[in-house]
Amino acid sequence: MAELSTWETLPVAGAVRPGGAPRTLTSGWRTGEKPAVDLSLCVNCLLCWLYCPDSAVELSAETFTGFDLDYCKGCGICADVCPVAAITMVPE
Amino acid sequence: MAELSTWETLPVAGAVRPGGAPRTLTSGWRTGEKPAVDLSLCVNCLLCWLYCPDSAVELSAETFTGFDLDYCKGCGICADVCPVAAITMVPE
Amino acid sequence: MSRLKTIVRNQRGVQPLRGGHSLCQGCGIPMVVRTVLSTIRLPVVVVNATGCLEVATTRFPGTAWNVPWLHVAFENAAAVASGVESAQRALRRRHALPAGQEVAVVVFAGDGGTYDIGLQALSGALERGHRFLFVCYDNEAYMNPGVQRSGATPFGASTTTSPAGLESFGKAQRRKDMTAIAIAHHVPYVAQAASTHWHDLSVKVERAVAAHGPAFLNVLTDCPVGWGHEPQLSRRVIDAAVETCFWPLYEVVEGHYRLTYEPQHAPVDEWLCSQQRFAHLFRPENAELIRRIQEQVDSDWAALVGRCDGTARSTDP
Amino acid sequence: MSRLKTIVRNQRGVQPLRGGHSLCQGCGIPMVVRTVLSTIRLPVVVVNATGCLEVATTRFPGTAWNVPWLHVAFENAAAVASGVESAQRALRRRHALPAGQEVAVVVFAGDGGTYDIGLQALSGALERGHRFLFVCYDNEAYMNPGVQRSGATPFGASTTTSPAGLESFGKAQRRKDMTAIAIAHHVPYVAQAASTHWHDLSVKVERAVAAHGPAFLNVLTDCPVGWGHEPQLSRRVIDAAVETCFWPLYEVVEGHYRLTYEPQHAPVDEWLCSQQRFAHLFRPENAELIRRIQEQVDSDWAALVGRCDGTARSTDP
Amino acid sequence: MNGMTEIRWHARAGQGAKTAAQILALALLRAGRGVQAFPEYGPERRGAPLRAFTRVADRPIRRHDSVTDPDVVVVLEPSLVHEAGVADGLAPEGFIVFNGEETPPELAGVDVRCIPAQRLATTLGSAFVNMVMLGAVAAELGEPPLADLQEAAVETLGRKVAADDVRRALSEGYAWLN
Amino acid sequence: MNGMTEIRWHARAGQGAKTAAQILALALLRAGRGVQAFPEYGPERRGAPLRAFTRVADRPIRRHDSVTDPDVVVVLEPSLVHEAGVADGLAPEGFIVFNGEETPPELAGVDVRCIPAQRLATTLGSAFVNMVMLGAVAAELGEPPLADLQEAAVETLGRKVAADDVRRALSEGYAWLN
Amino acid sequence: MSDIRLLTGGEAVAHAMRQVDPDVVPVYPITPQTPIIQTFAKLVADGQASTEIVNVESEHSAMSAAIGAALAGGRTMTATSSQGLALMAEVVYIAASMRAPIVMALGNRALSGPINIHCDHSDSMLIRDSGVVQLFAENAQEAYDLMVMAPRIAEDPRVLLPVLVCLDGFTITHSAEPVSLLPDDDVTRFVGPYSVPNAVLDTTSPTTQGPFAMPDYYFELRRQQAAALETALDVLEEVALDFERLSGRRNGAFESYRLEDATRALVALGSTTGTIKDVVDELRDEHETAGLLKLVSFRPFPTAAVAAALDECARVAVLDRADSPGGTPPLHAELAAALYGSDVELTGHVYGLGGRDLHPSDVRAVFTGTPTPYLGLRGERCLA
Amino acid sequence: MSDIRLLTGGEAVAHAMRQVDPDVVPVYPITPQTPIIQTFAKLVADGQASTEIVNVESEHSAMSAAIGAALAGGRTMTATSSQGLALMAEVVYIAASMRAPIVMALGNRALSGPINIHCDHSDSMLIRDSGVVQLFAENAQEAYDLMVMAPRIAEDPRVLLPVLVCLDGFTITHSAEPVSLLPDDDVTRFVGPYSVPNAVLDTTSPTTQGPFAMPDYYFELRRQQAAALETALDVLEEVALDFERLSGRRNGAFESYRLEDATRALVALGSTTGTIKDVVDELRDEHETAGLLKLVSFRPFPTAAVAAALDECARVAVLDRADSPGGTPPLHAELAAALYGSDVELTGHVYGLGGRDLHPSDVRAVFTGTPTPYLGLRGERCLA
Ligand SMILES: Cc1ncc(C[n+]2csc(CCOP(=O)(O)OP(=O)(O)O)c2C)c(N)n1
Ligand SMILES: Cc1ncc(C[n+]2csc(CCOP(=O)(O)OP(=O)(O)O)c2C)c(N)n1
Ligand code: SF4
Ligand code: SF4
Ligand code: SF4
Ligand code: SF4
Ligand code: SF4
Ligand code: SF4
Ligand SMILES: [Mg+2]
Ligand SMILES: [Mg+2]
Repeated sequence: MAELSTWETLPVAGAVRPGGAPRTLTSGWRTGEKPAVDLSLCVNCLLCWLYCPDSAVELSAETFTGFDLDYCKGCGICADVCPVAAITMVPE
Repeated sequence: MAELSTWETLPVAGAVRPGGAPRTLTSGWRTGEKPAVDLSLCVNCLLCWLYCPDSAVELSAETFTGFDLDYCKGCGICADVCPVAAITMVPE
Repeated sequence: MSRLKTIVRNQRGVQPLRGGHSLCQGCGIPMVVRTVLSTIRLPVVVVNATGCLEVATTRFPGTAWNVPWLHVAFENAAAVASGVESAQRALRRRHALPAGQEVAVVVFAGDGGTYDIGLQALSGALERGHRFLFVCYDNEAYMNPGVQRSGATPFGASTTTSPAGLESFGKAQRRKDMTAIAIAHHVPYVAQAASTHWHDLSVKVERAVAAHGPAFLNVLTDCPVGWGHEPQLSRRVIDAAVETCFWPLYEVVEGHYRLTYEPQHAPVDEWLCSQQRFAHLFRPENAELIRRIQEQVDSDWAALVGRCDGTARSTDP
Repeated sequence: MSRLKTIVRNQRGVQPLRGGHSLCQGCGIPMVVRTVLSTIRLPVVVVNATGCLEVATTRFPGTAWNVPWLHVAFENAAAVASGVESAQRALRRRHALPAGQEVAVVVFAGDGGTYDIGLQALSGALERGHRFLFVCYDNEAYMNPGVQRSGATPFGASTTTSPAGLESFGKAQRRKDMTAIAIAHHVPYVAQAASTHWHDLSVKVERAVAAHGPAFLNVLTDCPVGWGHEPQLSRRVIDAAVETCFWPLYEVVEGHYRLTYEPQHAPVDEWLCSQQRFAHLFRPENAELIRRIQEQVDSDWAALVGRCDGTARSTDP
Repeated sequence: MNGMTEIRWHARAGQGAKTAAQILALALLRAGRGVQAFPEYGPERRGAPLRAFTRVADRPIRRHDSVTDPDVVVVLEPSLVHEAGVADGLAPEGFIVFNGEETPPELAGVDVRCIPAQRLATTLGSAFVNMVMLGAVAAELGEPPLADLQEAAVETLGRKVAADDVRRALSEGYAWLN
Repeated sequence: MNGMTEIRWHARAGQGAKTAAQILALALLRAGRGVQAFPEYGPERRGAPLRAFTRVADRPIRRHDSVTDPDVVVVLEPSLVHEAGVADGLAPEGFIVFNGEETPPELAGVDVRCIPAQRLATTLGSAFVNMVMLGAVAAELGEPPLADLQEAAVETLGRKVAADDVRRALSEGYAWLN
Repeated sequence: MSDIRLLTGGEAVAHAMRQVDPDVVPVYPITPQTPIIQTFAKLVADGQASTEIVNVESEHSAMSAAIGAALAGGRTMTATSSQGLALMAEVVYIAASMRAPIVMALGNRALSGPINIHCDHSDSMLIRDSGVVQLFAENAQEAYDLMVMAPRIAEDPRVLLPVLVCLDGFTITHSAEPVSLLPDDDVTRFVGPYSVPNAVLDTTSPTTQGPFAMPDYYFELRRQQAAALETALDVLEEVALDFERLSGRRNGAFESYRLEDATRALVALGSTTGTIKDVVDELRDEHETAGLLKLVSFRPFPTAAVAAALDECARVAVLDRADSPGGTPPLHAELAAALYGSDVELTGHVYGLGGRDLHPSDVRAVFTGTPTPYLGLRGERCLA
Repeated sequence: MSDIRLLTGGEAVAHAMRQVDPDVVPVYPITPQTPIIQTFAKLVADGQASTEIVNVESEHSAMSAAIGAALAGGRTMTATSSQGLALMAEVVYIAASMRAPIVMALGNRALSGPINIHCDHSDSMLIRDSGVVQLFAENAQEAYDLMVMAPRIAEDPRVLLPVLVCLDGFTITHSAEPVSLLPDDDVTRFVGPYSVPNAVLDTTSPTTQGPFAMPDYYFELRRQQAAALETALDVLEEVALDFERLSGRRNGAFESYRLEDATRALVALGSTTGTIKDVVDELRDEHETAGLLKLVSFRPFPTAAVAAALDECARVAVLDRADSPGGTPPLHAELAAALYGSDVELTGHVYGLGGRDLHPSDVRAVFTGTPTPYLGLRGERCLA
């Protein structure tokens, strides 16, 4: 564990500031499939964004733009809730 | 505390059997007055018995007979609840 | 035969709780204990939460109890009873108990041991459906350690931790509605009773013990010391709580509400003025508070009546 | 502007709970967290009880939280929130806080941390009247330690501590009615909601935060792992709970009941058959159990409707 | 222990023995003595026998053990002679200040100073039996001066009671045994 | 340590690495070896990377520390080569049994024995990728005999699964690397 | 005809429970105790045991219900870990003082905070003054053995105290190891029928249990309880002897591993002692006179015997898997008291908090080097 | 111009609280802590302090709310006793690990069972591994002084830990003694403003507090916490010095009473040390070289300084007001570790459980006779 820090250098009580905190990629959790969108169909209802358990639906301002596949775990919920079937789960 | 028993002789876990257990007299708690009954008035409703906080109303079978002044604390409840005012609080 | 005679007969010459204890002169608790235990025909095991009743009746090496009595701590009476009841079920199933011998498991706990620190253990036991009777003797404060505020303490009452003072009018919150909380557990029997309405209480105990599952009784019980009234006035003070609708007497059987006594709807002052803990409310500047209390009582009563089937069928003689 | 757009706007480009956490694929909790926190316009402080949400989002030295977040233990979230809220009140009174700065204190706890081990702290906080929002994400079992039975687990469900087996059909007791228990505390706002009925949930959050006192939200939230369903089916499973009347959506504002959604009264099988934990109920010998479940749902629904003013005014779009 | 006087008060919970013990200590503290006052606690309730203690010394008091052989015993409640063993451990030179007309048989052979505090209070139309007794105790001890005692008492009992009644009760007791 | 073989399994929670590690241990126990099998636990959930371990020795195993330099590493989930550092601490003579057609670039220079377990399982119409891998591992270790392994597997997996599928998956893997 | 299986420590404990088949098991789930209660719940659901499982709403209630059941007259077992033990601590003391012979398995786990699910002994140490018996297992086999022995110790009329069987979280609870199970009948016969002196359900001879004790009696009642715990040491050895007759395995208050002529010895509890044994053997092969005192019974602490076993050693190092910040760690403190006045050079070392690993190399360094007060702490290497 | 009053220890503590005027006081009543909170509640009700009192529903919630309030950014105090401390034990550990600078008064009372309301130190000792600072008062004056000093120690950026001020139940909480109060302004200035490094209510810089720590970090976080407690020893002395400047009274980690040339010394905590001082003086008058080490800071334990102060003594007797059945009583164990390897003859004695009295004669016997392990136990007289 040599790369991890020693006790003198840890924040008091282990209080973590989100800014500097490490984030683990969870793309590897996907079990073979990932979401893909056909933007031409998307009506920007944002339901996929609301339901995504991994905050992996990306917006610019209030517009759906796609998926952050670094964190998407491939659950398929977005595809299931999309009212216009703009999202499909496709093999990796 | 010489008269009290030593640890070797105490019941396991201090479990007490009512039979042998000491009972403290509480007559001294009375503050000047004690209950007195006029049995000629008593209709044996047994309310005094039911309400007495110190189980100091004596019955024989189901008939009121009087007070156990060893434990009566002189609260006056029996006198208050007696429907026929057969009980009065009198000076000691 | 009159119910009271039956009660006397039930206890076969042995008072479950005998004299010689150190509860205060005129304490309201023993009459509840007597009415409850002597109504029950089965042999009983009593589980007692820490509080006045427990502390004042069992100073080692003495005891005032003639029935099996168990005290573990303040907050866990319902859990202890769950254990006793489960052991009984297991032993019966394994025929390790004298055939047919049924024992009624009865818990006595104060409002502190029921509304506050004992609520979770009680709620869990109700959810699991143990067959036992939980009796809360509700004297509306932590009396044993010196009259501190509890969840049961009424709005405006002065206690040692919610004292009336230059900048305080006593407890600022309304009392927790423990009976309603028990009802929300959908157990077979829940009732609200009062210590001096002994007949009503006794009938409720009978129904509670007959219930197939947990039963909860919330019994308003006076504390002359903590409430500030003369010891002999127990009955009048408790009656005032009932007649003013501050403390309605009702029961809920398998979800059906029923008033068991139709009160006189006396103004709430009659209840408040009977006790020192409310004395400060009668200062002119606090008139508003009494009005608020009356309003609360009225709306609570209306809500309760709204849930009741039909009108009160009194269980008082 | 659509409520969902408002929600997006509220969070000002920062997800309160970001990706990179280790909640399971398809976990139902995050959508509840997002809907609740992004509906609230005020800055928030989150108090989290031990459970899946807490454990899986804050492995040191990482964190998935972009808002102030506090975890102390499993059973005391409401007590911790009481402390935060009281400090806020004290500091404001002493002008030690930036004028006008209001912070919304929001608790997230699972059913275990709400119905069972967390009930007492919650009840006490409700009685004291702290101004905070307690959100129970109710996934009907202790999921984090491995799907054990909780007070919220429905009758007949198989869990690792109430397993279906040769001599067991799963949990033998009906679920604790936590929403009813909260209502019995007579707090300003109590509501029952469901994770995927986001609009209804969001409206309720708004009302809860506006309430002058404690607010409680009981949100049915699926757990694909513990319930045994495919992760992408969250919405269909939760919808089944709602449409079968197993989980009515309603609110109680200052004592007034209101249905917020009129379900289709689908047969309860539709809810049961969607999850592995109920699979054993569909064995022929267990048909009777399903009938009992249907009966319970019907009578609970009738009782609830009986308390509601008027009919459902849907808060769904 | 070096010029220490130990006083034990016998009464029933509610009769004001604890207060009396404290008032005495306060007055003596003001007079520059080392003092300590404490009651003995049990589960007992209003009406139960209770004991309180006052320690006085010519320097600060450090010991924190209970009082076992008092120099003075004060009996506020006469009926306690039947139950409480009021003379237990009384020091050789010690004496008892007793609320009553004359020495009860139980205390025969003990140095008892009687004062009919109940009667005196009643005639004063006052409830402060404990103050009458306190006055008497001060007189017996030879300290503190009545005035100091009255000041300490009024201060301790606070606004809720009529200061004059308190003063009168104290001086009545003080006078009786002076 | 005296004839001890340490095996580390890499997979995702839910892929059956823990079970495979245990079945191997059980079969070897039956063959009279000292064994130990344990997973590594975190807050991670279904889909997260997970490691499990099997220890085998010629006498009872007493040590309870973690496995740091395995003699054999088994990679059930190919995608883990990107994240999990599957070759970390691999013993000098050690090798990796890898679920895949050929050695991934990340493992260049390491002794990797590839087996297309996924494909084999699919062609078998079986879900038991972990059993195919387990068979291969046994073949590589030279113990336990296939039959013992099959018995242990069927016993461990219990009634809920089709015994024959299990047996076939194991022998498929066993055959592949024999 | 002993039946050897590959079981995790948790499963092994659950099978001991199945064989004892207690009347009541009130329990609340917590990692890493869960494998115990889940396995047991499944066994009961399938009719292999007929226990009343009471799924309580908190650990405080688990121990409270256990007291009620045990004193009512039913044999009672339970299990917990870490925060669970901390939450029930108040009632654990009371269980001991009410002399309730409850058997509890403890899957040792570090106390919060920070919250952590892995092993150390801080939970056990929290209740070391409570008056309960605490036995530590080295592996799954010992966990099973001690669970079978526990009711005999707990229920002995000379003892009547709760007995905790402590097994390291994950390292034992979740590790599969070979475990030899006794035949069911042997266990039934070994534990025998259950009885307590004043069964509450026996309403014909009522007792008041859990009374209020003032200064005139409290001290004596506590002394009585302490005496019972001291006696438990003898009872433990008696039961260990009986158990050895049955199983061929001896589990006494402690195990002297190659201590006879040892000049350097380690003292430790739990699963780490297995690792230490391997290192001792290595050192012995290198002609180092190393030894281990594996403590099984932390409460009652076999002070005299431990002192006797160690006082020939030149150097003794105590390994504590729990810290006492600002004070002396628990095991170290006991050894200091036990060896006080001897010539033994004593050092104390805290290791393995929150599941931190202790490798043979670390252990070796303690024997041969100058170990730091905290072993395996990042940045603080043992100077070998 | 100091203001000398006759106050019970409980009242004295309440006045310290009034003068500190904390933001939040979450509290639950229990004898003998009640005089503290009742007096304080009355002071607040009359507007003499402006604290938010939170009348919680249990002690577990009292400490939990205290953590929430203290980390939110409000100065927080509370008080409890006995079962209350036992019930909140789980959260006391967490308060320390979250570095919440909470000040708590503890009216020491024996733990159940049997239930008892009088003094011993079993409650304090239950949490001796929790990482909190524990200071013991000899009398009402010290209870007041320590309560005024406590916030400074707790809130010091080098410490940030809960501080418990322990006062013997009844003996101090309910005994009226002369107490000199500081002027209100002096106290206000002495304690200064409150601050914590990461106030939760500061929503502009969010932090995650109370995270989940696996074996890779837990040990280091615990070590950090232990280091803070060690530092508290220096901070205590600094604050004691400041406080002495203000009050003329010095309350350090321990007091050496006539120890210089002592050949026989006692070590004890709390109100009994007053009684012992009287006996020491008597013995000195009789030319016996007796002395007392009065320990104020049990956690952090001033090991080195205590060893230095005692190592000239021929005989040291430790008086524990708490037992550890089946093991070594807490204070005795600390002394054994501190004096290990010295030539001091050390004996340990348990006394005063559940309010049992310790009279000067008993103390004298410990100095001059052959004392038994349990002092003042009926039937076990000290052989003088
Ligand atoms: C855990 C715990 N906290 C606090 C106490 C102190 N205590 C004993 S009884 C009691 C209050 C009891 O109140 P209630 O239940 O209403 O019974 P009552 O005294 O009114 O009869 C308290 C706070 C305790 N014994 N245990
Ligand atoms: C006092 C205590 N007991 C038990 C545990 C173990 N534990 C952690 S989370 C949890 C259950 C959480 O269930 P729930 O509140 O429903 O949240 P979920 O896991 O479902 O998200 C349990 C039992 C604990 N942390 N603390
Ligand atoms: S598949 Fe699941 S995780 Fe991925 S984006 Fe869609 S909802 Fe989010
Ligand atoms: S759910 Fe479908 S339509 Fe709605 S925003 Fe997502 S992709 Fe577009
Ligand atoms: S209450 Fe009156 S009438 Fe009734 S029994 Fe008593 S004395 Fe007789
Ligand atoms: S006066 Fe009170 S105690 Fe005495 S008999 Fe009447 S009711 Fe009972
Ligand atoms: S304080 Fe009140 S409840 Fe307690 S014994 Fe006295 S009268 Fe009864
Ligand atoms: S176990 Fe269930 S609740 Fe927990 S993270 Fe996984 S899906 Fe979510
Ligand atoms: Mg009460
Ligand atoms: Mg849950």
